[in-house]
Amino acid sequence: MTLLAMRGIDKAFLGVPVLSSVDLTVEPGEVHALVGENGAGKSTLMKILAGVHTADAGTIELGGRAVSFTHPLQAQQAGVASVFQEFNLLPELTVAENVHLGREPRRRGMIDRRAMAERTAAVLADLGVDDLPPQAKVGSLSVAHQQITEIAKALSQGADLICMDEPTAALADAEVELLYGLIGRLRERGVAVLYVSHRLKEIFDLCDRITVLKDGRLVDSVATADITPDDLVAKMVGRRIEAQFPERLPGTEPGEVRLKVAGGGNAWIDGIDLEVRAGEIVGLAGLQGSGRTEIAEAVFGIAPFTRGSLEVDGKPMRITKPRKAIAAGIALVTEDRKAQGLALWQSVRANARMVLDANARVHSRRRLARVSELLAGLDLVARGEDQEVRFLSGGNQQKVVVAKWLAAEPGVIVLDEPTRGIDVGAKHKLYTVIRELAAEGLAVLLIASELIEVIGLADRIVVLHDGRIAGELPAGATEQQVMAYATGRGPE
Amino acid sequence: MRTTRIAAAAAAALGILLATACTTDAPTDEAEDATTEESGDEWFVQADYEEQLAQRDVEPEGDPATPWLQAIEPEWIDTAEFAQEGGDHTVCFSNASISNPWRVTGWITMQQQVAVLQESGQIGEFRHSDAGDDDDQQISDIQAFIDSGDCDAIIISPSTTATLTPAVEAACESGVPVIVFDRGVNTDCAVTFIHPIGGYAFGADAAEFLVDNLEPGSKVLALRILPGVDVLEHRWAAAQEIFADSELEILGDEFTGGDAAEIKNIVTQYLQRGDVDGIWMDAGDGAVAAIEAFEDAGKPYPVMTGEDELSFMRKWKDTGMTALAPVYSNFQWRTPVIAATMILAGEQVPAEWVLPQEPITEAELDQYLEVNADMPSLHYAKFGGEDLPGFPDAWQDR
Amino acid sequence: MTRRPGADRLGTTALIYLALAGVLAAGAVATAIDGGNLFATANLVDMLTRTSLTGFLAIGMTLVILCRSLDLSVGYTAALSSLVAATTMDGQVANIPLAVAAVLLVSGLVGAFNGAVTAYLGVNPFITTLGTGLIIKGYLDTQYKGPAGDVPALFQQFGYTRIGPVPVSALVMLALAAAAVWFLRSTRTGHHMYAVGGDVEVARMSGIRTGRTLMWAHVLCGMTAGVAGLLLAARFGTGSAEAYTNLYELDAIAAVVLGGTLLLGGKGGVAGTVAGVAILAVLDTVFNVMQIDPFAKDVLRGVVIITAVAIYARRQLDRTARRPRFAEGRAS
Amino acid sequence: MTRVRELLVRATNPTATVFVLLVLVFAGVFAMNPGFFEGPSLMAFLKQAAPLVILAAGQYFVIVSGNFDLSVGALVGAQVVIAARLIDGEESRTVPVLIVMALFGIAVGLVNGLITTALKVQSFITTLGMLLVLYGAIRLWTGGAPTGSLSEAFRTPGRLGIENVPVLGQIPWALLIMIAVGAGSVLLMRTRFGRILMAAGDNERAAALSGARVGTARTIAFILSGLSATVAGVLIGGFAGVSAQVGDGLEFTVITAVVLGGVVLGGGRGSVLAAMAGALVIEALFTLFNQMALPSTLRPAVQGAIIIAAVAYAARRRTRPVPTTATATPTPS
Repeated sequence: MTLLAMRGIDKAFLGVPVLSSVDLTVEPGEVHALVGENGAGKSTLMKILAGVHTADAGTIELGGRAVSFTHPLQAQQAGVASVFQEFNLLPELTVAENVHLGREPRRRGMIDRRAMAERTAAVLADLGVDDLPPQAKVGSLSVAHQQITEIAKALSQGADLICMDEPTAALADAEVELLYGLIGRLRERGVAVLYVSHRLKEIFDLCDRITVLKDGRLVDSVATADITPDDLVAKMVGRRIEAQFPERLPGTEPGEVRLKVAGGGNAWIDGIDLEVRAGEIVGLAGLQGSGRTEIAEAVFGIAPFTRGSLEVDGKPMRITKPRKAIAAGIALVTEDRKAQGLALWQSVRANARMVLDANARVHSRRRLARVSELLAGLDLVARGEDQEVRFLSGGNQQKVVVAKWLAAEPGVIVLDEPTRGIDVGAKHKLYTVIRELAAEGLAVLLIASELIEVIGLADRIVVLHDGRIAGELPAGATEQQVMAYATGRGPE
Repeated sequence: MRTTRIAAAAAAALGILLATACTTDAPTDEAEDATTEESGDEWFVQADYEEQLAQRDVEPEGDPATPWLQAIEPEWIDTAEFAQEGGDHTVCFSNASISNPWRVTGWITMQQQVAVLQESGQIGEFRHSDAGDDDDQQISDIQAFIDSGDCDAIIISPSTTATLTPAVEAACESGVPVIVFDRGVNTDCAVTFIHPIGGYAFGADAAEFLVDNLEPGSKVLALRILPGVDVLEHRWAAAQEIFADSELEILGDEFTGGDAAEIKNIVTQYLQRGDVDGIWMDAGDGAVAAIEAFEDAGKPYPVMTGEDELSFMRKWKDTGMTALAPVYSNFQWRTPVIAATMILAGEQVPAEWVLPQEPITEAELDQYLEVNADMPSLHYAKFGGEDLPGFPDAWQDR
Repeated sequence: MTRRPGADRLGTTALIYLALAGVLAAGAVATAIDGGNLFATANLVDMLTRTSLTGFLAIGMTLVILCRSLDLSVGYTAALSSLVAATTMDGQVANIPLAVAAVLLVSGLVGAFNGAVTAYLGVNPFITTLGTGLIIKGYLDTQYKGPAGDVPALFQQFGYTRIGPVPVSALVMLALAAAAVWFLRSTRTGHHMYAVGGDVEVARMSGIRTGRTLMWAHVLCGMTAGVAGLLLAARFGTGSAEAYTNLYELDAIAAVVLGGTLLLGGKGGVAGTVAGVAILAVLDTVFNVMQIDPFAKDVLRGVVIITAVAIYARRQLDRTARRPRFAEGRAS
Repeated sequence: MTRVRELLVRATNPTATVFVLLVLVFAGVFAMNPGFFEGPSLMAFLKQAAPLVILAAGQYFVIVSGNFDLSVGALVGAQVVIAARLIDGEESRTVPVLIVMALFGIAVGLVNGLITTALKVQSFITTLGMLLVLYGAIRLWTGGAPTGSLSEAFRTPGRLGIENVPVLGQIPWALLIMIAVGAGSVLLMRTRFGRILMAAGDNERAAALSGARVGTARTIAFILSGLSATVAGVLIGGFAGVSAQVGDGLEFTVITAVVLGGVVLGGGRGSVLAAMAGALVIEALFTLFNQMALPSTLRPAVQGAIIIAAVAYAARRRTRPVPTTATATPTPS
């Protein structure tokens, strides 16, 4: 019997339709991918299923019974659990408290903390996780462990259907393996998984069926076996992306060294020797927590180097805060655009000129005048420059962040996970932009969890392990070579 | 879903209104006992009103040169039971607050009087606590004095009449002589209760002045500080009583919080709507701002009553307007400490020590302004401390 | 890689009690130099008495602040409650249970109104409760021209009786505090307050009825303000509208924050609040014993509150730092 | 179709709400007393409203950057008392004392700002503490009641104006100062400083990573609030002279005014013009109560109800779920 049947789902926000007449069916034990560009309506559909939003029209049947959710609790009680893109955890509470949040076990009306801990331990054991104590405070955990806590939370609800929105967005490849294992186990137990992801590899590795949405409408629902990745991309974007990564632009040759770190280190990284030349794209690879982001933060002065030396364009610098980095011509596109990159309630224009406004040393009328041009050059889709950025899709928001940094005309740009959680079209645009920047003579330091990105774009790949540089690989290296260094095994 | 939420919120709001309304349907005691007039004002007690009006014409006993020792129709009581050997008595004073200039002036006077009595050895330690107008705080303050067991006499200037009653009773029960002044309490357990004639007399002095000095049909605006404070409510109740029998038209009564800017706003707005011939105030704070409102609007000065606060009296002198400064005798702050030493010496004191309370008229204006020429503008003319050794510095350098 | 369970919360609370001990010690030294004895029975009684009123208000305030809300109307609610209590009792012992019930109902409804407007109409609690306070003020000023009602002697015992040096009202306050600690730890609604204050979206996604939780916090806050009103009535022997002029709400917020509860919600607890209340009471008593000018008291209070919160904030910063992997060397 | 919807959205957005409210209240005043809109009485209204409007501008900077300033009422009171005590009736001291007051206002703002930004104390607590300190310290200094008196020159800006103007009668200096402060504030919000302040209130981290001196910007906001309290103090003191109660409770009135203007507590949203309009609404409301001869005691209740209703109305749009998708159709590529 069909587990879930959503039919004719409509949803509009402020009169703007986001979903029109969408159907979705999921069978028990099936891993079902929901794909589409950002703004296609995947997240909205999932949130309707989770009881976060209510559909304007349409029916939802679970196990053959019509349901209607106005609150996440009702969805949970009906057997639908959700793991959202943003972590839904409270850092001040323990793992056990988070796993049972909203459904605390009670004895004689009172919360039974012992049962809570025992059940959490049981769920974690079930998932094959043995290094996560239920009494640990979530705020002190690694990202991977937080993700596991999220999944344990969904599982402990005894759900028949678990929705996962970009569950691997924050995970390094090794941790993704762990997730594959978990999903396999769920499938064996007859639990269905609705899997939202932008990563085609995962979809083809994991999923039995794929439903494609585009502009709020259902495009197709097919068995994975019946479709190729290229065809799938074509269905998502409505056009075929010929090559996933654009070729290096003609005439791009490594020039002078623009960024040089020698023996750099602080509390989280050590012995960092790094050179990025004008026109060069250097990839930083490594597992989550290997020190990739920490290098970016050190170069940009957020958590500065306390050892070693740093040179920009041949001049020694002491960069102790972002202002100094910006003055030295360094830009950093941060990992988390909502928390660190954008003032969401401000207009596109206000965000795009933020770096110019904030730094007298890079501010100029000429640069201000170029902002509109930059935004247009990035193919920004917005109602206008007055539109508040919170109304934009993830990809367009990221374009605003990039524009904000390019406005300052930096010599060195550090991109930390620039394509995280954005749609294929926007991703491709960003790849092109990165190539163009290199061609213009910028030094590019690219950090990405998806190895394929680093391999596809970088001229050199520096691999980190445990806060140190484990090795360096030339362009054209294989994933296996990178992973060998990243896992600390040395060269293959 | 949205509408149900709003409805729920509205229902909650309605519930509160209903519930609060229900609980007050029963008339309170005070309302029943007190109201004898048609006015329906629960603050008006006819007997007290008549007594105070009569007391204005009674010649007080004692030397007119020391009005703080005078008493109107005193009923002397024996205090031998409280007599103590020797001097250096510890006197404790629980003050409601010094949150307005009238109380600040009085508090300086009291401290100067204490210094004299300490010099003479009658008072040793003088402890005081200030409740910052918080009734609950003052109850704690009084309890702390009782519990310490160190006080030979306790002086209390209650913050609110009704609410301090239990605490004052507790002080009486501790066996220490208790002296209450300024506002009263609803018990006569204190050895003596010191106060000027009272709020009715103040309000009536002012209202009678307006009735006498304004043509029938003139328009009067009443400016009040706060609702709910008995000494102020009595003033307004008496004024209403007198205005009711007159042919003056009362434009309105407004609460100003004693804030000059608020007073000026309100008076200005009334002047925009029409003429105002007279101003009645329940206290002098901000009186000058009211006068300025007339100046700025280009209107003739009103007939006005303020208080014996110097800024008002100086403005009155400068403008030559028709005015009266009713007085709530500030010199009463001297009396309690003197009474304490009298009681501890076993001397007789009046059970209710009613001090004289005479308004300052135009005839006396120059005399008081001259005496207080060097005093700050928020000083009170009848502070009665001219003979104390700290004069005038203590009141000038605050 | 993980810290001991609960070490955090305990640590903060322990710090507050340490601060309380420090304030007591400093106060004792200061009064001793001044020739007094802070630990004389009279002074102890005084301290304990002063804790009760702020204590009741601060317990309820802790709940709303934990939910990242605020209640600026508690002073008005307490004044209203004192009048409801005194007028309902009307001098009759038999009316006491009815009066207590009426007070809890009225104050609970005020809280429900605050909660409903804040949770369901999306009004900032600062504005909601400021507005509610104004509404109650208008009602009180219009309806009551001064103290009203009569509290029978039996009920006045609530405000005046002591067991040894400990006032009954302080005992009731401590019992209520204990109940609140239990409530926050052992009931779902209480536990969920941490979640709602920590991150309301996360709480909602986790199936917590956030609006209802916030409502409960406000209702309970209203009701503790009602209990404070009962205490006022017991101590005054009557109901007093004027009680709202004393800015009790700011005292209560200061006590909560002194007690280590984050004004942004999600962290803290009633145990700390009790210590915060005690710190304020000790200060008051010390100032009184030392005969400090009332205006200097305000200055000192302001300084103490800012200093304490600055110290907590410093600890908070240290705590959020990532654990280092490499030893720090000299700067480049 | 889209135009109509856009117009509707504009009319119901929180910033526009305050102007609608202003028109409604003025209409009410007009219905009660058509004479109100004659020159002189309108000028008198604006003169009396000017201090609150100026305070609202100052408070706006603090609120939009993500903080509160509860100390402004106490600061206004302190400034008036300082002026009276230091001038003590001497005309020649007016200008030096005005400079002292400006420095004092800056100092208070600076302390508020540094404690909030450098010591990371919540501004609610910082400024609550500052309120207590100012209240106590100023009374400690003057022994509880203000002493001294103001000079005529000091009182000029708050009390006088350009006389004998046709139709209007007098154009108060206070009105001109208010317009100047308003224009200055609007311009300031368009400068880089204003944009950074706004961004800091919206997303502190993003602003800081963009190189903004968030702490400095916020501290400057507190200083601007301190200065606005100083100007308001000069106007209030000039308007009505010294009294012990000057400034009491102004902080809550002014925060209410700013919020009525659609500025969101927490920062990053709202315009300074609307905040000042919020202050005008509050003053107009008081005038309306007066015209209606609403019993004094009932006014707080009506005021409270209107504030809650107005803010709930403005908030009702924000409580709806925020669309997470682009609302425009992609351009063909």
